[in-house]
Amino acid sequence: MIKDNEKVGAVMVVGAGIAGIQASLDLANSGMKVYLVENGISIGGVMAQLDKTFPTNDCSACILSPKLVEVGRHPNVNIMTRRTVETVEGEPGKFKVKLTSAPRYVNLDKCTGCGDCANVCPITVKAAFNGNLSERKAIYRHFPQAIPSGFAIDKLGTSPCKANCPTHISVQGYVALIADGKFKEALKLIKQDNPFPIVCGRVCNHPCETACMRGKVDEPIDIMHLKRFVADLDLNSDTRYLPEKKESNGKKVAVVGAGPSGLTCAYYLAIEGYEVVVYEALPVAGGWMAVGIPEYRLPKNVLNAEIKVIQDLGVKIYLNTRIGRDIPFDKLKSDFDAVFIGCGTMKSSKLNIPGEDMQGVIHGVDYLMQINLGKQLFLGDRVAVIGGGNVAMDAVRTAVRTGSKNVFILYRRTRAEMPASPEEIEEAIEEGIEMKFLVAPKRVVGKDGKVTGIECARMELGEPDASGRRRPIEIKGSEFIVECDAIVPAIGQEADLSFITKESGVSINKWNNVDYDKVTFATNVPGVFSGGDVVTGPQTVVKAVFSGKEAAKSIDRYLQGVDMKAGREKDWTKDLADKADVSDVPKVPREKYPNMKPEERRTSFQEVGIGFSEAQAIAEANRCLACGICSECYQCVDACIAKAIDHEMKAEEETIEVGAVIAAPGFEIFDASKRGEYGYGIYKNVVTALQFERILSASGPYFGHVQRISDGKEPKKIAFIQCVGSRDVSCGNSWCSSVCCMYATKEAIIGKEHAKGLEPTIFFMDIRAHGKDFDRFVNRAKDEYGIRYIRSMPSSIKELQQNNNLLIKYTNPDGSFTEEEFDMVVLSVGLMPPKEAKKLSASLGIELEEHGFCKTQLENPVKTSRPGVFVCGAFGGPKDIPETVMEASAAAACAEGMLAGKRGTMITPVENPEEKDMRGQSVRTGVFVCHCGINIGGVVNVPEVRDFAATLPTVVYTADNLFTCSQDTAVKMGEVIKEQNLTRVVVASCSPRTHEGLFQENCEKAGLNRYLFEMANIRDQDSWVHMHEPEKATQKAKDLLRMAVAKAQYLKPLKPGQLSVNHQALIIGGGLAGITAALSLADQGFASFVIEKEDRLGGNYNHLYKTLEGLDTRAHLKGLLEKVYNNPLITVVTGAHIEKIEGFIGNYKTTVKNKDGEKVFEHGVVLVAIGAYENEPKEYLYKQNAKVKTQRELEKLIYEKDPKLAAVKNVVMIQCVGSRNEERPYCSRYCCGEAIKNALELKAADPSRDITILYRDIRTFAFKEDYYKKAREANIKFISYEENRKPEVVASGDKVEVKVHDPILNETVNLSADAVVLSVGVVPNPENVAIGNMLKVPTNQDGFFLEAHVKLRPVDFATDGVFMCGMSHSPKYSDETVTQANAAVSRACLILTQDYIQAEGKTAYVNKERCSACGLCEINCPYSAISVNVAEGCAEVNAVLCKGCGVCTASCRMNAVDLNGFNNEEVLAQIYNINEG
Amino acid sequence: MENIETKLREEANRLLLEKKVDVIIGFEKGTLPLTATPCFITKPEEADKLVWNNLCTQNLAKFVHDLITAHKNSQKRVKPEDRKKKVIGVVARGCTTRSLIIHLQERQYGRDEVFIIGVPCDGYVDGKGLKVKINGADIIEGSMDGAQIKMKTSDGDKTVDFKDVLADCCKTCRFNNPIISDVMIGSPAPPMNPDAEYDDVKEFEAKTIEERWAYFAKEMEKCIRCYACRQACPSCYCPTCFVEQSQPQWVGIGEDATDTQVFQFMRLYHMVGRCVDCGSCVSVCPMGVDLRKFLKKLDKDCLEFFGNRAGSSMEDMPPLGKFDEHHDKQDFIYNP
Amino acid sequence: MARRKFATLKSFLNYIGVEGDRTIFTWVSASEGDRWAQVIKGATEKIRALGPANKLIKKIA
Amino acid sequence: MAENVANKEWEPKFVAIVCNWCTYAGADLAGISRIQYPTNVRIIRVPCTGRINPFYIVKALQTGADGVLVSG
Repeated sequence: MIKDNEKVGAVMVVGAGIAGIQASLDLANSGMKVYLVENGISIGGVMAQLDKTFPTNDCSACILSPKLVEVGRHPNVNIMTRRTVETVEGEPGKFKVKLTSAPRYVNLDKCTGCGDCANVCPITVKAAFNGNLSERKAIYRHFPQAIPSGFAIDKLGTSPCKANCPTHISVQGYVALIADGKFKEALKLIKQDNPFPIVCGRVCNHPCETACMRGKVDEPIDIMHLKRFVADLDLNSDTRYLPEKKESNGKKVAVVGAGPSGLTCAYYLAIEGYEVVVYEALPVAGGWMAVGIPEYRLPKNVLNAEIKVIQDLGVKIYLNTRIGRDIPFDKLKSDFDAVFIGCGTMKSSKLNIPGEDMQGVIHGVDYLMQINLGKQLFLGDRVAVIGGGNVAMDAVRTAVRTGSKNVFILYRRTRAEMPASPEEIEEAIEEGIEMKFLVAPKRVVGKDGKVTGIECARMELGEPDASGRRRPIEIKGSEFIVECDAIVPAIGQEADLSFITKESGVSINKWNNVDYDKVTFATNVPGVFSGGDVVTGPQTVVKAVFSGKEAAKSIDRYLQGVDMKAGREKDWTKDLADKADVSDVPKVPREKYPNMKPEERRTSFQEVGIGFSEAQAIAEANRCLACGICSECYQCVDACIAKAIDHEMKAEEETIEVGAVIAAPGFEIFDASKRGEYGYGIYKNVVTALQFERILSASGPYFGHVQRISDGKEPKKIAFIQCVGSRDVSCGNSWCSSVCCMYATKEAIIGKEHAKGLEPTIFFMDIRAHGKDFDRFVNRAKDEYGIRYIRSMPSSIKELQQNNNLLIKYTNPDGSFTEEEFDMVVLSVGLMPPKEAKKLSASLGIELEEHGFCKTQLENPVKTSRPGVFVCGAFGGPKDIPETVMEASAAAACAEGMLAGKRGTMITPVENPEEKDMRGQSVRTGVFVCHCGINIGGVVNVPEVRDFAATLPTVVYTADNLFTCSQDTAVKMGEVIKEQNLTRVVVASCSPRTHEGLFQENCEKAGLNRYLFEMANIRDQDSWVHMHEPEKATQKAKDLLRMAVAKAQYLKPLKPGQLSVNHQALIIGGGLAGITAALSLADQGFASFVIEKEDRLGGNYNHLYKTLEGLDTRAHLKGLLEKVYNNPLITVVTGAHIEKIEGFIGNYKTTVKNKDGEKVFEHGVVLVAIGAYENEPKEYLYKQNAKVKTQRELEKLIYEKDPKLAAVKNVVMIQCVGSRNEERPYCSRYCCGEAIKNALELKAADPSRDITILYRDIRTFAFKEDYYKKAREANIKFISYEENRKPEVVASGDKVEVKVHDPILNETVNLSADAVVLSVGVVPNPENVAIGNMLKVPTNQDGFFLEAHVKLRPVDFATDGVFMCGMSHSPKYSDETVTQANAAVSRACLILTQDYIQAEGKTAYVNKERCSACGLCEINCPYSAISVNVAEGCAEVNAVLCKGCGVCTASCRMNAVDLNGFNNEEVLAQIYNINEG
Repeated sequence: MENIETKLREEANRLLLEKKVDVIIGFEKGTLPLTATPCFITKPEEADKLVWNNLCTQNLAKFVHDLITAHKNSQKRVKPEDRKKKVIGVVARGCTTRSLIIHLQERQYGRDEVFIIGVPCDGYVDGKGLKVKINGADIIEGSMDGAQIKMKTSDGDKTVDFKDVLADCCKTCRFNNPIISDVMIGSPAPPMNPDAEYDDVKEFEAKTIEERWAYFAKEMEKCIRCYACRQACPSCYCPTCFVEQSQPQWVGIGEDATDTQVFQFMRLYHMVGRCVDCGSCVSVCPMGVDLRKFLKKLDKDCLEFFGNRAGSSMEDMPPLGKFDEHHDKQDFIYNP
Repeated sequence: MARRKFATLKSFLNYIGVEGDRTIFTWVSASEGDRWAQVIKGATEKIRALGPANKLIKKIA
Repeated sequence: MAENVANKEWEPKFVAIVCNWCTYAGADLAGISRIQYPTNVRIIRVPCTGRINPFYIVKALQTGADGVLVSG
């Protein structure tokens, strides 16, 4: 056990849906530090996706947003997105939680949420937030009001093309940009990593294509030629891309060799501001690219054009200058700050066979060089080229073009092992070149010193060698002679390093290569670097480019004095985006790359490749699978003026200490494609309910227009199919998902409101409208909206081909079938355990129950199997929002109860300087106009607006800022306020809804009262919505600013009122709710007074013996009562009556009377837990015939083991007695479960009993469904009846007879019964109204108390300081009562933990002289915050209760009430200033 | 009528004798011929002064409010436990009781602070109308004789039919009998012609918008901002009228025509659900501004939109103090 | 309550001759950015159709 | 300035008095979604439509607004 003083006053909440948010707010607002950990990129969960909420049809976003904002701005809540819990170690009170984070790639401190990045992102993916019905970019946020409001980038890893490219160009990036038509951007992206796109677009060995994932589907993307396409576009354009050069830094670098590595090195160094000189021995620049690669593959003019760009950057190239011969190497070293050696391997390797010096043997390198330098060379008719690399191919194809008739290749391995690129080989064969494989030269045969042939031996392939290729082994005695006129050996090249002097100290290895560092390309001599073929031996252009680029980085670092190696090693084979399943990707053939015809090629050195057309390039680029999601094209980096994007972010690990953990990971929706008969995923117009929710949403894919997926037409007939993935053992989901009946009803209603002609039909098994006001909602759906409900489950759906309509087949009550056509089908998919449930449970060390949800305790449903770890929301079982919110508060209460002693120890108090004295000060206004990067400045002429501001009255200071919200501007603003002695601050920028608080804090920190601040919204409501009308937008910005400045003059410094708080609670009612609350409060350290009307505590719970789930409630109650009576913090008053309640939040005085006389209690809050009563039925012979009992009476007989029961064989139970009728149109929620509980118990005691339950809908929601199933399996019969066809009970001798219409038999059946048991339902406490009047809180039309908000504030009243729990709120099960009681405590603690209650600043106030006490304000105030003081003859505002809505002010004809922050003078000042002058 | 007056005097005498009321507000004969003026009677013997006839014009509810407000203000300096209650008796016809109901709804005083002596009403004489009928002659002496008014004037003897000089508001009065009362004098008066109450408004509504504006502007041009209408109106009881407020100043006090328009418009608008069509404002207006044309429109809208008639039932809430989602008209809401 | 006030105000303004379309009452929820744009488009057109306001306007000296 | 305005075609200008929680948020959303609309409106933010004194509307008209939009 952790001692109290060692506990940690912090709680981790895992999952940031509404449950996590509510728990966090409750905790943080009562002094706990909260870490809100979320897997995704923003908070809000599924609720953020919903359009409306039942049964009030409130807009989900509207009610959720304020909570999002509150938690987002809360100083004690640390929102941690993209985090996963790995382990939880330690004990309750002190856990160590290990988290891993996935990078977001966007710095949230800098991101302003402007969305410029998404605009330029070329990668489009399906938006899961919109049910995949719309698209989003790879950089995204789920919805505009998301918290955190910043963007995030999705990456699945490095795309294989990029990883495999030696220069690591963002290949996917430029392919995506090409697909997007952004050719210039694509070229720029390529040139970031490779200055030779013209070359590499033609002659690269393109390992990117080898790695391309598309290759697994059909053929890889033709990446090389796409590169050529953009490179050629640039080549032919009037203004070629020239990278921006940094200012000269005065340092000089020499480069030896104008090949690809040297020129690349020069290119990047020139960009960095170095003076670079390249020395080249040959008369041309380009190295092997110029003298090795033949014209028909790489025309000289395009190569030179590419090199010209490098020269244009200021790089000087000296040709015909051989280092060693013309300039000594050591002079270079002394004349320059650094030297790069990139001289390549320009010497041919020898065959080392006899006769190699004969005339007619010309080595490939020399041959190609001579031809490329313009020499006319004819080798004869028969030419043997030896080797299988690209040089061999180039040589052989060159020989063809110079007129040789019979040209062939001799290669010692097979075609599969040839290192030349496949298309080279292919093209050579097309040109008629013969390839002789598995032959090796032995000896040159000649006559008179001239070649006549070559003797070869045949080879076979043996074991693989170091290169991975199978080693050729000579077949003994297989020698033969091939006749030829010339032999071109092309088997390798080496470097000529004679210029490197010994004195230089540069180390040369045994392969005659320069020794180098593989990361930095530095040699052993400081300041000397080397790369390209000279260090690796002959390789490809791209590899040379890479080395040149890396060397340039090193040289820069070396010359800047920075560590050359730091952070540069990267394993590109790790974290590859190559794991996706591509089996479903449709095949699209690769665009055919246009070449010259082979017959024309043979005689020409003209370039073979013609190049893609634009249409072809775009089509080819569109084949890209975007396997990494983000293509790393870095367009976002360029677009982001705030510099928020960082593609280098890495996954991290962290450990956090907390006292408790709350798991709120929510749920997963059922994958509807698992119910194949409904055709989801195949039939276009079959959608899930969540998709339909998005369709209905104004911010959804269709902006709220109800339409079909197939053709965008508005549907007429729409079918909802219930229980898809719920109550369905065939897919392993036995449970009821609890919410689908209601959400389907809601969606049907809203759908009909959006599309008037809609005809919704709901196919269901039972309508489960078991929540508060739910039945009324369903009745309205039927009666007012005409929504059709059919009690039948469709067996199949067929799609009609011509119109994509759906044919539904379903059974009628009589067993016959109906087929009906619908335009659209919505599947009411069930709630599943979250996907990560198993992993999470292992991480948290908690158990799951049999269905895979979190296992919870029967006594307290927010407790898991591990002490200190709590659960709330749908993770503990499918449930609706209010239950989720209650559980969230309850979990918070339980966590707080454990850590009460550490409350307030980890939070950060805000300290502000003393406010400056404003008395006698004239109004001095400072105006700050924001550019918001280009968001405002790109449309509105910000300097003009700023200058305009200076002309306005009272304005003494103006400024414009790039980002007014940035930290540096905040500091500046504070300084200006002090220096300029400002008394008002006006910011013209974005929305006060998101930024007012931030700027107000700036003011406060500078000693200016926060209410002397005003904003003009010139972004969200100006520049963003008038992007094409800059002049008018500027004019509007001026108007808005003038209005804001005018209003600011009248602002008053406000001091929100404070009110001391009494830390005790009054609990009215001592039932299960009341005593649970009292104990929970005591855990938190707060005293309470439990006022019970009866002589004993326990209320309805006294009558319960067992719950459906098997909890022994007698023992539970006994245990609770013992604790209550032994707790010194709890005062119980029984047999008591409340005489009067005076006061309000924080300070109540309540007079209680019982037999001992009158007592007065002082307390800060009130918890109303006065329960409800069992309905006493007047029907069905109750109290007239002894055989007719209530369930409660039956339960007593069962558990008291009454002997009379033995004779009871035939039992009929009747549900909904006194519920769901005209008088009480609500469901009593627990009767179905109770009836099944008792039926199962009777059946277990005596299986021969015949039990029938007559019901209207069986409402065994969530896991209670299992008991319903068990009951049916136990042969308990269920017969449904309609409200207008109720059963009849008649006495018949010593039995009673029940007559009921059986809809399946379609006839009335007579059931003879030894006992008729009535499920009588709940009636509200008749005292509710009286108690409500004392507390000024309302009841609903059924007589239960009315909460502040049915969804999100289920235990609060609109009047602060009063809470409710238990059945005074609505009928509920006992475990739900426990949760609600804990929830009420959590809410009450928000007040009890405070020493003072801080009122809102912007509250109403009364000008007494003007008030006539007419009371209109009092009637209108929704918060009971204003009332008429009759003695004083005027209204008074209770500033603590006032929420500043201002309804009172406008209802006052006398203008006696006014509103701080929006008073009449302030608003009129704005109105008067809409026009100039 | 004589009979009612006798009974009224007896009742007033009794109420004062039994100290059921501290004062009775009624009418006495005016100093000018053919007039009656409000009077305050505190002694039983003064009860004989009371008259009740077709010359009783003003809405006495105004005086009830004034008296109670004055009393309450005087009590403000007294300790709460020593404060005295004052009961005011008032002679009230239909429209007066409607105003009293509005006061009660608006919690201006308790029901136990006012004793309502209900009287039937068959309308009152429109003084200005009478003057027109006799071509502006000065009345030297006059009396009611059944349905006729007989006068000696500066222009000789004249007789005018009462129905010809009945005030406009009375002609179409729907509530010419008290709605609530503590004692009722006399039997209910026969109905007037309420079916025609909105004829005028409907006719005006049918005009073009420019005609309507021209009429409004013309009527408002007459207004000299003497505020007599406000002083006479029982619903105008604000301690400080908005025209006299500063910080902010709602309406300019200069000569500007639009300021007058705005003043009148807002004062009229304050009568939504609160105008009982007693005609007091019209009768006191020295310039003869056609206020009723506009007030009746508010009355009509209030009925059509919310089903409410001002002060017609004690059970009603002030119509602007609530909202009925299911029955209120919504068609004024714009849907793009 | 607010709705009742606006309903009567609009009607009364129209009655005295200030065109009903100069006072427009509507609702837009937090998730209805598009509706807001539609409202402004519609309102602008309605008001444009009426021409410049010329009644009740105080001339500033 | 005045001349310029006079030369241009007349553009109506109207005031919108809107509720902070619903319409103002909706108007922000229009901005975030870059939905374009005419520039003729000037928004005044109040906490709730219940706060809008009918007098404001009349004063706006008197001030010269071509119209007044109230949105909750």
